[in-house]
Amino acid sequence: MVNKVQHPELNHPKRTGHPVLRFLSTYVFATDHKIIGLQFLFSSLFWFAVGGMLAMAIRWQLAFPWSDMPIFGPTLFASEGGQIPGTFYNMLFTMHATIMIFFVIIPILSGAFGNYLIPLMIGAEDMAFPRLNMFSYWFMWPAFACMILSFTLPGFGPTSGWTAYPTLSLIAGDAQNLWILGLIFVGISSMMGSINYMTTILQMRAPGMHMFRMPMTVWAMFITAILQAFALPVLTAALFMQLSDRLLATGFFAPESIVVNNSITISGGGEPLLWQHLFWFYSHPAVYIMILPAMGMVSDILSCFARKPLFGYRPMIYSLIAIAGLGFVVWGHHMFVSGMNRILAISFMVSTMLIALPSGIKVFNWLGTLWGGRLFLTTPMLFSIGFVSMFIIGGLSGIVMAAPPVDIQIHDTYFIVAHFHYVLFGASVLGVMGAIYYWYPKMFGRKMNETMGKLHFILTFIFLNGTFFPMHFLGARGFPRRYADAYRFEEFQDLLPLNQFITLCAFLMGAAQLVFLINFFGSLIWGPKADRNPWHANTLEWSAPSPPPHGNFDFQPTVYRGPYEYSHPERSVDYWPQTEPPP
Amino acid sequence: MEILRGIKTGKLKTVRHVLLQFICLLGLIVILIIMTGCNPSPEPQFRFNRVALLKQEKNDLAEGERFSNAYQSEIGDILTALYGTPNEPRFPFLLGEEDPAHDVLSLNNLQLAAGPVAADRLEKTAGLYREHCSHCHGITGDGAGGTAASLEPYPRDFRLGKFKFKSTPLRRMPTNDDLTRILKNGIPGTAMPSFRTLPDNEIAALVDYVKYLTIRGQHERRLIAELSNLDNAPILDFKLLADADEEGQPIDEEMKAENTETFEAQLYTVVGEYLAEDIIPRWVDPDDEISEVNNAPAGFQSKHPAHSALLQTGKDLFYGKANCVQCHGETGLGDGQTANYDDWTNDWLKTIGVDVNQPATYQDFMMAGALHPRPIRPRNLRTPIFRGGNLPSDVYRRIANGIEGTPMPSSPTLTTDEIWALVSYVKSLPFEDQGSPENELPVNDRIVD
Amino acid sequence: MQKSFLFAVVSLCFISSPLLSDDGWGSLKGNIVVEGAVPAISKEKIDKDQASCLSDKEAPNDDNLLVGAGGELKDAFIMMYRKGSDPIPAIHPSYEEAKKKPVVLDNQDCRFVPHAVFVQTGQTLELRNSDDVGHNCHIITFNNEENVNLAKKDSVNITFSDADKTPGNVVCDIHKWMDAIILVRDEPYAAITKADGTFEIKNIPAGTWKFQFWHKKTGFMKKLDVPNYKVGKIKADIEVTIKDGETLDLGKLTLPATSIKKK
Amino acid sequence: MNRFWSILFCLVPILGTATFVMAAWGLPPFQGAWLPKNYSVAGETIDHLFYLLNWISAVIFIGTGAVIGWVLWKYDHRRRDQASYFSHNTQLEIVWTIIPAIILIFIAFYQMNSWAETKMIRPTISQNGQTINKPPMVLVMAKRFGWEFHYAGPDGLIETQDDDYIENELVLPVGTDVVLQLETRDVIHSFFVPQLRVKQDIVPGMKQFIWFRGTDIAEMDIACTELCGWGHYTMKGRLRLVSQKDYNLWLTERRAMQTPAMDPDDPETPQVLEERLP
Repeated sequence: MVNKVQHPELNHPKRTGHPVLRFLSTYVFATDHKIIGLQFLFSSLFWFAVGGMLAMAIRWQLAFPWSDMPIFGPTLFASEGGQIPGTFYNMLFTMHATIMIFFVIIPILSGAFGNYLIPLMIGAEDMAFPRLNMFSYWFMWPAFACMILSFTLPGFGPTSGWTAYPTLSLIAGDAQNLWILGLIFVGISSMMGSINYMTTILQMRAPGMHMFRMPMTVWAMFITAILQAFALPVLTAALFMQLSDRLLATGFFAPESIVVNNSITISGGGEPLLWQHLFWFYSHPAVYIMILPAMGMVSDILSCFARKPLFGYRPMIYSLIAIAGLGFVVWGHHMFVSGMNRILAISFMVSTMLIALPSGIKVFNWLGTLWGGRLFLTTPMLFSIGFVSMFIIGGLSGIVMAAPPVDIQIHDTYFIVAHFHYVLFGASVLGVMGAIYYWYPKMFGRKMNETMGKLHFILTFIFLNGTFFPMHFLGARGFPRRYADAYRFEEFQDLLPLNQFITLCAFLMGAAQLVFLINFFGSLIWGPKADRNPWHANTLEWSAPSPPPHGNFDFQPTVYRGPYEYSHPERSVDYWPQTEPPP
Repeated sequence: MEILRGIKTGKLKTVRHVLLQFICLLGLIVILIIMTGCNPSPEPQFRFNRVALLKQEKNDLAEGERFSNAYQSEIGDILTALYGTPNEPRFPFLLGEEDPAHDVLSLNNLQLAAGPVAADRLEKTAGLYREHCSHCHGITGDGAGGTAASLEPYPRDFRLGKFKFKSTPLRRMPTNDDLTRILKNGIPGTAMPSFRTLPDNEIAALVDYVKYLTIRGQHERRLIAELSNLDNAPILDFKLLADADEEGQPIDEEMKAENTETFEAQLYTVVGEYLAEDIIPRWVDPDDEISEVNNAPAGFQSKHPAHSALLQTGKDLFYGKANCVQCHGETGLGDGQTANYDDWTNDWLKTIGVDVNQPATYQDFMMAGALHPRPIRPRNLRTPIFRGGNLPSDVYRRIANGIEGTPMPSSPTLTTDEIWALVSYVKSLPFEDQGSPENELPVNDRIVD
Repeated sequence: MQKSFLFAVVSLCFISSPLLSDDGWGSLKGNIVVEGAVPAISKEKIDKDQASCLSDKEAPNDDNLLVGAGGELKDAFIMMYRKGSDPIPAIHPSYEEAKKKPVVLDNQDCRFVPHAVFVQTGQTLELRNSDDVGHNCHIITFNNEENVNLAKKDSVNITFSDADKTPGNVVCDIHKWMDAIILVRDEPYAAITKADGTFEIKNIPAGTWKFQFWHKKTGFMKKLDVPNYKVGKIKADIEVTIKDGETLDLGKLTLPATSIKKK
Repeated sequence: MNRFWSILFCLVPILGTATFVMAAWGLPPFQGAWLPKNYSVAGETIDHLFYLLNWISAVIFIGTGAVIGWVLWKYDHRRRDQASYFSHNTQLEIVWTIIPAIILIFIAFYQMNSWAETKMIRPTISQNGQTINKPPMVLVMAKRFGWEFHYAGPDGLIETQDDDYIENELVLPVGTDVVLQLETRDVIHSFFVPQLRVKQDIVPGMKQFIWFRGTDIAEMDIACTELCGWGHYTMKGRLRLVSQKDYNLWLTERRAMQTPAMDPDDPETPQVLEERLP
């Protein structure tokens, strides 16, 4: 990367500037997609810390059951000698999952990076509907409020799991209502976001930016937006149904008047499995909502730092589309032993097996991208390779579970926990981290510290495997998830040391995030200034100033080629920005 | 966002300032968390029976008057001296090795059951009660653990010294076997689960601990009931043992002897009369009190047509002499009498001035820790499982002895054969032919579970 | 400290034995009257077995507060007040005979008759049912509990072994409005006021004793005005001296109506 | 530096496979952290499938892991001036689409039999010359928080007057097909016996049937694996697999308890007793 390209903007007409805005309209009631993106980013990082603390508390209980829990214990449960009750443990994992899924991964991928990158990468000034965009962030706040309020209700929050299966969720405490409301707000927010993304991507591309010249990130965001737009209404509807079951005694999800505690709790006439179908009809696509954007971003990062075109650009896009399409018809594999029709399990098994195919193709294509490249192992690159490596593990354990007979043994055990943490933490979070390191210079005009970044990576990578890999063994053994204390079962008593090892790794992994925290906030001030294109990348956002002003580009970008023209043999420099006119 | 503005405008000083503030704030929070979080938790304490105290106040004192707080702490001190704390239980074996209380419970068992949970150790040495029981029954055994309010029926408050399902008659304590059986079988139809999977020694320890909490609770109630006798004097006046009076003058021998006698009398009331004479003897050898279950008549529960006479007798009794229909209802659904309360509720609900229809009249009891009064429902006999056990002998005892603490009466006037006929009929009820003319089953047989 | 007093208990177990009086016997009598406007008496709500329970076609009055035209208070208890360490009074021989006779608590027209009973420990209490419907007789006091099923026209005898400090309740769980009051004592020195508000306790051993006054609607009658005596603020007790062969007439004891609880 | 990262990423498949192998062979410190000993006939097929899938996964895992390691080792930017410029290879892409597809379809078909046997084809008996589904011998009633087991009485049917009821202890004979009927009183529970490879959610309002054939005498835990409230982790039941003889003995004992003591002088008594016992 010795050679420099002449800055292309000199050849383009200047854009008329956007008006300078006051503080409130710049940072609080912002309609600028970049500020909204950063708002999402900071909120998500805050919730990431909260969710992480909850995870630490879960691990504490599993390693040292019922012992005096630090921080929570003495403060909240003084009369019990610091011992947490079973409901509190249920609250911990319910809120951990809810926060991590709905307040961290989805908002940080779609909300933060989707908002920040889509207009920049397609050469637009802003989103198609800036005000709708603003609302999509501000609708997160009622959701935040609901979640925080729910902590203050008896039981310290909702306790029926993030899956909220009736009839347990129907008889759960009042915190469940707030939980449902919170998710409905999140749903509305995502809905607004996804409409915005689809419109922006379809309507506001710069001249020359054909669909097949869009970077993988934009493609992934586009597919994700479609998934959200079509799957989320189902969840929102289901949540409203549950809410009305709870508050209006409608009875969608209870088969007969359920008698709990010897009094009629909720009227009947419904079907608990209906919820499961509706829930997983959203939540399985949600799994892809939580991974596809990361896949897109990782594709871009890999190609950039391998200095090589992305291998199989079109197959990558087709496999994204295939994953999204198949994603709608595989929800039943969460329900093999749920009591649904057992013949139906077979068709879901087949579709699940099929969805492994496009996922596999993506992995092979990433490997093909790396093959024969000229690898610069920067922090974002390491995180991206980590993403691929962890996604392979998560994907393979997915195939094991997709076989219904095997799923009998490992369903609802720690094998599942291991699987989805490999996908969601191992893959998605590593992808997010890579993206943060990669686009940080564009966002803040400064670079993050590479050494600390690498330290952050290696610690996270080692301890993440130390945490989640042994969970496979726990799961094979049948160690059930959501147990506050499985050691009262003779079967699982000898698994305590393994759990303590996992907890140790988890704590260290949590501590490793402090390195990131310091690096992130420290670099805001002390980081070296970054120029427009520090990574010598091709995509459009790198031709805008760092950080881009309101209105993004100081010229009207025109696109002449695809995004992955690295190391073109006919060029003296190893990259060829999309905006650079052909010679 | 402040930070971002700083970066954009290049005002690095402000940014650093903000960041420094941010870091200081973070540090402060961390220090606070460490200070609160790393303090070891305070040791849990037995909760004082404030409901009983309030009841005593309402019954004995003029409106608005309260017993002196000193009473509460003194009773607490006496109980702690005698019974220890949840982490370190003690028991007053007054007569040393020969004390009859040794037949009731053993200190080793108490230690196994008391203390913080030790579930992470494979060989358990403590903490059984808090691991298995205190969620519902509370650390004090007051039936007001964390989940209690959401359970129906409420978990048992041991302190009243009443047990429902036992083989002994009313006002006699349950035998070890009775308590063990409850622990092993659970109480179907309630939240009380079965602890069959625990080893026998742990169950024995829990049984002893339940007795310990019961005796402690009974003793506490006794002491509280004693309060109004005291005219503001301490329950145990240790000043009586002093060698000098308040002004430092030595007390003469005669006076001292008298003082000592008074003190011993006080002590005798507190420990001897209440505990040794009153509470403990009821617990010693309850096996001698087990009420006999007489032989069943031949043909009990047989499907042989010749024996249907027994069922018919039972049915006649049910609707006639045995009064069952009055509470359990025409169809046996338990809907005959639905507005009674059990003794644990009546204990304070019957206080003068309390009206169950006007929550304002018992608000102070709620504040003191009483659970919201809920009517006790007669059993729905249309379900095949009975709380006190499904064996014919279990049902026999329920009918013959009644159920302590509930409106279910004993039936001293029924003969053995009559009771057996009733048992037979009651056990056949859930499976009764629906075409049977007199007792058609309503569609929803789960109204009262 | 704890050890020493436990040791003391061990060493002094079971001290007191009944004291016999050589000084003769006397009586105590009086008349309790309510002063002021008595709360309105409510009708019972008869919601079960109307055929048998509403024999005179009209719901009966609540019988927990029966006050005569001149304020005479029925069913108030006058009972001896002893602390745990006070001596047990001697028992007059006439009571030995009386104790052999059972006390009857009848169920008539779904009412307990009488409304207030006093029974000694060891004495037989005959629970009788004169009605055409079944009842149960559920007795709950601080120290005693009995719950007996009574078929129609049936009767059951029970005895109590433990004395109580205060009267307890008798209820029929089947017919919620049915209630009565029961006092169980070791000594026979207690009385229940009659419809004219009078009471008399005979053959009390001569000496100084404490007596206390109780009514279901007031609890201990702390506001009771006993001429020439000071009523204890907590236990509503007066200290009287009984002299041989004499009847101590307390006269007209007045109770302000305000101290009667509404419920 | 790239070599370091290459080794780090290579460690993933190496350590991953190594720990799996150690766990499967029970080598310390991973002894016991694997599938528990199997006690059911159908469980053998499930285990076999599990191993097969693990082998297939291992091959892909090691293969892809090795490629990552190799790529990092080989294509360091310090050792290369120029990256190769290619964007696709149609033949290769077809190959790596077709081969996984074949493997996945093979897995899909291979496991169908096992699924059908464990969950779809219920054991049958012949009665009056007809083949009918074997009636359940125990009704498992899940509740918060425990297991009720209602044994069929002498009439061989559950939910009749002669049922026997026991909580948290299930005794079953080995060597015969056992059919259980699962129901719940309140919320969703899941009946899970790891050593029998049996799991079934129990949904309110539905009857579920499970069946298995025990292979050896053993004692094992029954766990609930569907969140059912605060005491989810306390739903421990105990399953004892005993020989048919011991089972009959146990059943006789339980049934004897159901019969109260009767007047020995009554001439009808022995006949009645006989009627009660199996």
